[in-house]
Amino acid sequence: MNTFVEITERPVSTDEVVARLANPANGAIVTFIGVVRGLTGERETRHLEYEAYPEMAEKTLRQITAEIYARWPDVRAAAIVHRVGRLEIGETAVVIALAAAHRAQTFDALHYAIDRIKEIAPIWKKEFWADGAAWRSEH
Amino acid sequence: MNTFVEITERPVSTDEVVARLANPANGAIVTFIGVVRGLTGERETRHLEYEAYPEMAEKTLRQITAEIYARWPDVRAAAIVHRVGRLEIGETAVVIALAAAHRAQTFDALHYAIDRIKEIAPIWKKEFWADGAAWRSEH
Amino acid sequence: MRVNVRFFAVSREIAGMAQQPHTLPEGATLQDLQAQLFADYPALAAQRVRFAVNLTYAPLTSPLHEGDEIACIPPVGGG
Amino acid sequence: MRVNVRFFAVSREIAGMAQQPHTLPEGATLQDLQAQLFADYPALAAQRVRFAVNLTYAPLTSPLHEGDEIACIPPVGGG
Repeated sequence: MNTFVEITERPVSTDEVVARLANPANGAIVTFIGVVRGLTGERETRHLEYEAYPEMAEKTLRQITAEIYARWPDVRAAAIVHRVGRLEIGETAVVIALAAAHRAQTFDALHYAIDRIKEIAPIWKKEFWADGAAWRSEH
Repeated sequence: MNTFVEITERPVSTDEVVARLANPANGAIVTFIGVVRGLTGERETRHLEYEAYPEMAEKTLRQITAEIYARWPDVRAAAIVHRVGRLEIGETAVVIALAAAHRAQTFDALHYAIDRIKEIAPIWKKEFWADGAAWRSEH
Repeated sequence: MRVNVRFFAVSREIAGMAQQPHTLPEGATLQDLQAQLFADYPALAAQRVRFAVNLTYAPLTSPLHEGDEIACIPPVGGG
Repeated sequence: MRVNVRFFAVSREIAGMAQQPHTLPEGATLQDLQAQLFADYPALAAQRVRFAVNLTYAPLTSPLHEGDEIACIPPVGGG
């Protein structure tokens, strides 16, 4: 199992995240890329700020990858990188990449990874609009 | 709808494919990255050669994106880039990227895209081993 | 009429070339062209080839026309 | 015993700081610390906060120990 997790203030490149999975046995890689949207409902977002509890967030992301390996044995490698700090519209907030020999199990596992991050990773998002700002959660 | 399809002899960067989808309304991007595996069953692959009927392959890929937009209206943008020529182990053969406001429909659509490419795109793969070579299809 | 036949992958290797002009009688169909190709290249008959006419998969009953581009499409394997 | 409390996101804004040492009687639980925090920062009680002890989510019945790092975790929203 090849695992890489990171909370970073730098821009996130999907190519660099995928490179963490490199292994000649992995033929299928699926990724989820979360990008800052300019519109949420009817409100125009100006920018976002992400904040994390970095030590616990990385531990949590590592735990999520362990859950995935246990549940989807075909998944052989996982990399999750989440950016924090101020992000502009169109910038990448998170990249999740999973690799397997074949793609069969990767989709369910990827779906699971996103759900679990939103559920348990200590990462917060504050939206800034023209007329205010608020912390946002999915719950 | 923002569509980009390409058959290329150059190395494929997921970041560059994803950049083709850029739109502030697209918050969720999923990608499938097909990578050359070093092992298929028990046999060690030395390298691969991909060949395409480029004009028809690009037309076919464009058709597949149209099918996806019709079937999954939330999918707003699609980019498919397939490499041809000689590829070494670990190199990227294909990147499929789909974007939507939210991720709900993107997974099914991505799955569909891969299936359809394997089914109808005029693209062929020849595997080279230590002791021979053969054209491979999924069927 | 004259049409252009393009070969790919295993069909290209069997034909020994990437393309070849063919002359067919007026009213000929894809089936007629297939018969001619299988006669010229018997190994091609063992492949499960499909045909495309002008970039679209076409049934064997399709009539052909002057200048058509016919592609000989062995089982595909992209992705 | 002394523990360190870390605040994040809306809890950091309510507390007006990112971390704060707290002194608690021996045998205190997370529930005792929560009561102290809610008394100090009433606005915190309106948030659905969870707590983590030493990087792991912990129930309010958890006993605390000298040197523990307690995090005040408002509803998360990563991804």
